[in-house]
Amino acid sequence: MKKVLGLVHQMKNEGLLKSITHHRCMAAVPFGGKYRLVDFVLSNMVNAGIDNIGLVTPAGSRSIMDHLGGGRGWGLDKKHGGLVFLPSANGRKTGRRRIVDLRDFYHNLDFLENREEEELIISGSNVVCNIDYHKVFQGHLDTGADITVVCSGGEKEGQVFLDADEGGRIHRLIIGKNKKPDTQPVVSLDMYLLKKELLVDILRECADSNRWDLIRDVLAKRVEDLDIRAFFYDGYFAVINSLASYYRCQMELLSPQVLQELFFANGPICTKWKDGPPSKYYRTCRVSNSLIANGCQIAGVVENSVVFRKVKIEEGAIVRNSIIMPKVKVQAEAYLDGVILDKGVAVGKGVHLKAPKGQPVVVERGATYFQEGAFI
Amino acid sequence: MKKVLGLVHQMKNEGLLKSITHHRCMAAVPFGGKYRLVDFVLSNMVNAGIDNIGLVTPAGSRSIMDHLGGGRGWGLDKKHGGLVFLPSANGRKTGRRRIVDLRDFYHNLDFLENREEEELIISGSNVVCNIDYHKVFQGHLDTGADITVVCSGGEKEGQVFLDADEGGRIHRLIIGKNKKPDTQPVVSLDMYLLKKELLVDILRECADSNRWDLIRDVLAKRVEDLDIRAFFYDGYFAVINSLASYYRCQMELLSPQVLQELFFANGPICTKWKDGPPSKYYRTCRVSNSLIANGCQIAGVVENSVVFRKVKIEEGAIVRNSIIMPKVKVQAEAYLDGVILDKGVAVGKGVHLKAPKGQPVVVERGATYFQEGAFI
Amino acid sequence: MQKKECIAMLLAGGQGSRLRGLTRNIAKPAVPFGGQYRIIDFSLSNCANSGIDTVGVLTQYKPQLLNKYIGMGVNWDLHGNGGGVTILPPYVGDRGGCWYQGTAHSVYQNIDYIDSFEPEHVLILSGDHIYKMNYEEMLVYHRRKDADLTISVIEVPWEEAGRFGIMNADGDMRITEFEEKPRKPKNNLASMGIYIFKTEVLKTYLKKDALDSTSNNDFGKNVIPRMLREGCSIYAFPYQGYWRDVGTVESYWLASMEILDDDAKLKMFDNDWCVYSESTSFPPAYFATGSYVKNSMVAEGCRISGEIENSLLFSGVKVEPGARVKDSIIMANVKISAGVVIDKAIIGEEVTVGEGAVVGGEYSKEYAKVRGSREHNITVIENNSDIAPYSHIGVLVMVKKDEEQLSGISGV
Amino acid sequence: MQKKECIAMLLAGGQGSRLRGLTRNIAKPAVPFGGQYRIIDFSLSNCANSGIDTVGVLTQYKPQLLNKYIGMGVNWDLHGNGGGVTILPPYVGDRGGCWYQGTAHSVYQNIDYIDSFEPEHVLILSGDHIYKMNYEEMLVYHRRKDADLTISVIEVPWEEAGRFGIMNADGDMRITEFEEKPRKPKNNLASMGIYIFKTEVLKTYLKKDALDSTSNNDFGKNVIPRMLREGCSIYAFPYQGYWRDVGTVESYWLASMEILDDDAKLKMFDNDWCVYSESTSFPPAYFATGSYVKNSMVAEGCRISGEIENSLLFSGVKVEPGARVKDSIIMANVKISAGVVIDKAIIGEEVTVGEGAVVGGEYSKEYAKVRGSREHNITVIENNSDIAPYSHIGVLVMVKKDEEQLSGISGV
Repeated sequence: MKKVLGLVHQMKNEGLLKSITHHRCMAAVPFGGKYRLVDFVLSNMVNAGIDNIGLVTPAGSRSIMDHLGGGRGWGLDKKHGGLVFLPSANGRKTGRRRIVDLRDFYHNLDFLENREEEELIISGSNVVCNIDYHKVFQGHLDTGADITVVCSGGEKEGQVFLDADEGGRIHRLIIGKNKKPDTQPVVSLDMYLLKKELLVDILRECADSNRWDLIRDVLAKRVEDLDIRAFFYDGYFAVINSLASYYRCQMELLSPQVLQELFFANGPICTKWKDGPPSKYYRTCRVSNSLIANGCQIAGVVENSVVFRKVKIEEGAIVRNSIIMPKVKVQAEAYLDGVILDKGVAVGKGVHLKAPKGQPVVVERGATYFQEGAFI
Repeated sequence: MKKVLGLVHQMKNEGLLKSITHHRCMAAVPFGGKYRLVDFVLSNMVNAGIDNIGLVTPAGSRSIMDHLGGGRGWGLDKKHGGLVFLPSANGRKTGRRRIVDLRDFYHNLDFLENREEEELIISGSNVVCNIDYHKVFQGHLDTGADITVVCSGGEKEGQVFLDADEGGRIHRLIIGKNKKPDTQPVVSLDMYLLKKELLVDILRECADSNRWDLIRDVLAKRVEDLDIRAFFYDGYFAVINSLASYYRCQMELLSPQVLQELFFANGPICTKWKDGPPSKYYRTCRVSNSLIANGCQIAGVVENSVVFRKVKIEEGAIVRNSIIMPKVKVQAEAYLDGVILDKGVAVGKGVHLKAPKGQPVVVERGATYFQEGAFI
Repeated sequence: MQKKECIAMLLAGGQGSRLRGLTRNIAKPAVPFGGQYRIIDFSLSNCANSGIDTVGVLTQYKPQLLNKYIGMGVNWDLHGNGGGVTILPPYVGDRGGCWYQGTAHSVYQNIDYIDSFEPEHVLILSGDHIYKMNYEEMLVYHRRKDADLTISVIEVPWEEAGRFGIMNADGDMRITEFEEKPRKPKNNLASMGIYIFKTEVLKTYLKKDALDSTSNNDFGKNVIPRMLREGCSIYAFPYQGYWRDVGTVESYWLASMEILDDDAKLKMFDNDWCVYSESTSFPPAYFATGSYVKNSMVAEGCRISGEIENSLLFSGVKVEPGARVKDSIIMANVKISAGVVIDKAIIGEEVTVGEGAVVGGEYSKEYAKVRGSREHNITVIENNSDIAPYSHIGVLVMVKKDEEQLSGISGV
Repeated sequence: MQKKECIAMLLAGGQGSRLRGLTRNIAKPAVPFGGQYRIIDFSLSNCANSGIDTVGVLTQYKPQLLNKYIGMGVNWDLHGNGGGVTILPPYVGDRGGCWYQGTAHSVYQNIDYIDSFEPEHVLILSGDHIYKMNYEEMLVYHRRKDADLTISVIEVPWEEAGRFGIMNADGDMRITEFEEKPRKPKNNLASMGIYIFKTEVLKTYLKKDALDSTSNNDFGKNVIPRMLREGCSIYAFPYQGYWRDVGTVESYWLASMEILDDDAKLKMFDNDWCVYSESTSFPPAYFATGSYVKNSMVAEGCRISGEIENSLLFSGVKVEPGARVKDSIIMANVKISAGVVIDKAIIGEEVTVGEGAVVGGEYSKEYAKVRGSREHNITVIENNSDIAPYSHIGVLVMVKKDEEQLSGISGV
């Protein structure tokens, strides 16, 4: 796998996850108690021996560069290769959001051309899974396809669905909702394998036609002319493209089976290391069906929740069905249910925050609630 | 010096150095055979023990991030602190170019507020010198000034000139050419020391007034109200703000005294390490008054020139008064005089490139010249 | 090399045999502590936080893990341009190999290393104490006193003073007498084994000591008494904070349990003085429905379905349903199967405890009251052991790696 | 630890006493070579470029510089998640300390390290050869042959074959006989000291060897002959490229001079197989007006005002006006004062040569013709020496660091 270059693209996504993505790109969205979304794709690549990775980086996103730094957490702090930030093209926005915006790659054409790798894996930065790219790549080579699209047959939410024949050849790409409710939907995991040469050709054609979406403008139109094949992945995955999927997928992590499959079965999911002690559980705490990162001080009740680093939950406070990001403080007698608290939120004594079931409410970074009584 | 935060600002500068800055920000401009301009300010800071540095990074500049990576070359690859890329504010450009654009700092106000350091050194990224910030900082503390501006009394080109009294108190800032030809000009080195608190206050005022230039809108107007003092630096320096100063300053490096002062007297000037052998000098070479980096193969004549890494100069070729950036190939019998060849330029056999004296000509990145005969 | 004002020499060669099975395959400074750390993390983090960026680590006993762990000091931000951490093992020179004979001898063998930085002062540290200390304050004190040697001291209970090196000092804190483990201590100011020497003085006395064939080449026993006899100016630097020597299983267990106190003196959640450690790649800790956790610290990667009380769990520990862990220290990647009972035990890394096994016992609720006593009856299970289902491992029985399966052994 | 297919054990403990003053303070693998590198850079870069990311480096003789230099392997990109470079010095275990007795013994002492990665194969390397080799190709060959052991071999001139371990192989390259330094070699295929073992076979024979009290615990003398006797399948892997053992001053000097040949076989400017080295922070080399340089390699940080011919200059060397350097190797940070003549000499790091001094002599234009002979008359000046102005240092006189100033010594 030494000769494969990894490329990570990013959706233009302001507001897709409400205030969570107001000041972060999708790749930098906190996830699963200690990760950011991009950790999954980077770890999958590194675990397969891909140690040259270009990551499309939107302008003005300090959070992603802070997180990735020199790539040390992933063993990508190399003298040669390693992690390269590819500035995204800052052209005019067109009406329709591109699914895979090829302008960003075209903007970095010199980088692509200078790399010696001949094969590419392109992946989105918002897919949560632990996939063995060795296998995927082998499958790609075995079929001899021009382009392999990783997909899954699950009942999952997604953005692009595929019609593939028995040999795996894809004949149609459907964007948006799956339109054939009678058949089992096949959803794209937004991962593509192809030769660098082919991508460069495609980019040049896009530049001529000024149409830049890999899905709409290239794959969907060239299903006959190119040999595009599906690789079926049968492990756990989630594509995070809405607040609902963001919340639901983190609740899914609370299943021991999902936890096992995502973190303990294949290679490790790496992230930026932050020093700090293990979490302290006080005599007054009660913890159930929850994930809790290091550095927390838990004296209250935590149920069905994901708790990030350095969170403090005081005695008598109750946290249920919630996602609590780093450095949140929850004072005594507070009651939280179904909320997503962004980094550094402070919840005062006795404050109640309860969201309607199935409709998580986001509290934006640094907000403070100190008046007692119910909210929402 | 542990409690000083370094901030590096950047001019909006497209085209200031002609094609050299078309695809690079000023900080990433190659300089002195193996450096980029930003290496000087970063090394000066690191040599003074400042290991938390925020660097304003214009959108879309891959070269500066490639160069700096995780900061390893400067020992800035720290778990805590180290080098942080601050995205520049991408607002509307106003008519007049700001000298120190405070909008970029305001855009990163949360970063400033979260850092624990109380003191700041702000520096431009285009000043070439080897200054002992320990001394400057001590001077700043001794005078008790609100703001200290580093300056020099030399006959140098510059952008901002100062009127200071005998005590060093600055009473006037003059922008553009020095307007009192009868007096010795005092030129600003674009380095400022002040308390973080004061900068934050200034930023908030700027936000109110929507005037964002530290020099024009703040220092020049508040010389009476703030105690602004000059710190006189008497070593070698150059401010690179035009093609002329870019060329001239590199020719100045060919003076053994300047070389000694800049690279061997105070702390080291660090840069990104690139592996490669020492340069090979063939039997047919002749080298005189030149700086030559590692990895070159020199078989021709090199005089009064600065030669970057991995340059190949064939037998019979003559290079004079030129700046040759990395990976340039100069074939046999070629003749170069007074030119600046950007990265990867190829000069064919027998090609002549000669610029009028004092008016260096830039050949842009990757260009190739293969027709024989004179040029320019 | 750039000149440094002060560099540190960290003595990390000790075998720590009183830690029993805990040091079977690793040096004492590499023993895990506090749910996340190794003992040496505390000294190295102190260096980093005190601005001392050049540390020579003297290793000798089973250094493999330590060598790998310390690397270039990246974990503690002790790298960068110049300085950093350098491992200094015994070596073969022109006249053959020479093992380190004593603390002073190990430093003597590495005078070249010290000279390469031309420091004015040298800080000598042990790698086996748990504390947070700003060495810079001690250095300022040392310079102000213009001392040849400054020794950091701490008040210990009078009844324990006989176990330490005890200082007698005048009103200015100048040391007039140094007694190593005195029978009748005149004082309760004990040496913490932290010294700052003027480099020239250190070199002079290391050379004198090396020439003295009757010497044990030990700082406390030989070098410091000689310096006192010959009139060097030696000052005591009184230290007030938390400091523990975790040299025995009992003191190791007690210091671990102290961390769990609500008013613990070792501030683990102190952001200003971070203790650095090696990164791991585990997900957050998972607590299943029906799990139970009280007064414990649990690191990332743990998956808890059973009950945890008054215990420290390192990363990656799995506790299956119905298992109970009390007053214990469980090191990384231990698997505790269903129905197991663990009571007052220290379980080494990678141990598997089979279903229904019972390890330890004799739980004393009031451990604080018997502090200092040697009667703690703590069961130690060595790294990588495999405890058979339904076996009973009692106190003071160590399970060794070689005996692959043990069963039915009751407490001794 | 993650499981690895193949890890490397790099033997870097050699004293290299035939390199005279060059190894006075450092192990042989740490000796500078090629204007920019240390000898060990070649083996470590080969590992990195061959995709072998886990390397244990066995040190013993004067390892301080090596320990510092290797660190975590960052210089060679040999770090990252899992694996990396680990220094493995001799150590003290439960039964006291044990120095490495021979090449095989040093690996035997570190079987635990090997086991921790569960590799299928172990690559054994020396740290003191100059070559570029893709170990992956050798591993593929080893696997295809399903060999217990594969030995990399190179053709040497018949007249030199008696200095090497010589292989006699059948048509399939299976080795039938191994003779260590035979008087009458039947063959000119010499062992390069590069072995790939199946891990289980290696462990079996290391244990047998350790139990044999008559053994010197050496791979070439003991382990491999025993394996042959007992019928193991051992194959020769023929290597065609450039390979030099730089074990003597003469071979070191010759290999250095070979780099300067216009058609040098060691491709220094090969971008695909980079030899990595430690970073320095020097500006580019500066050549003053009036300087002269011919057929030489000059590293960054040099400031040349004099004349340089057929020489290798490491970084930071200063050559003042009127000085002449010919057929010599000048290591880092040497200062050559005005009017000095240096001829066929190796000048150690940080040496200062005073004004007008003459070092070396007896220049033979046709060095290539006398290759292999021991009559090269190369003058070696040890690191950190100080050569007095106007002194004459002749061939084979070594200047030692302790004798601070020498003057007026004429050639011997």
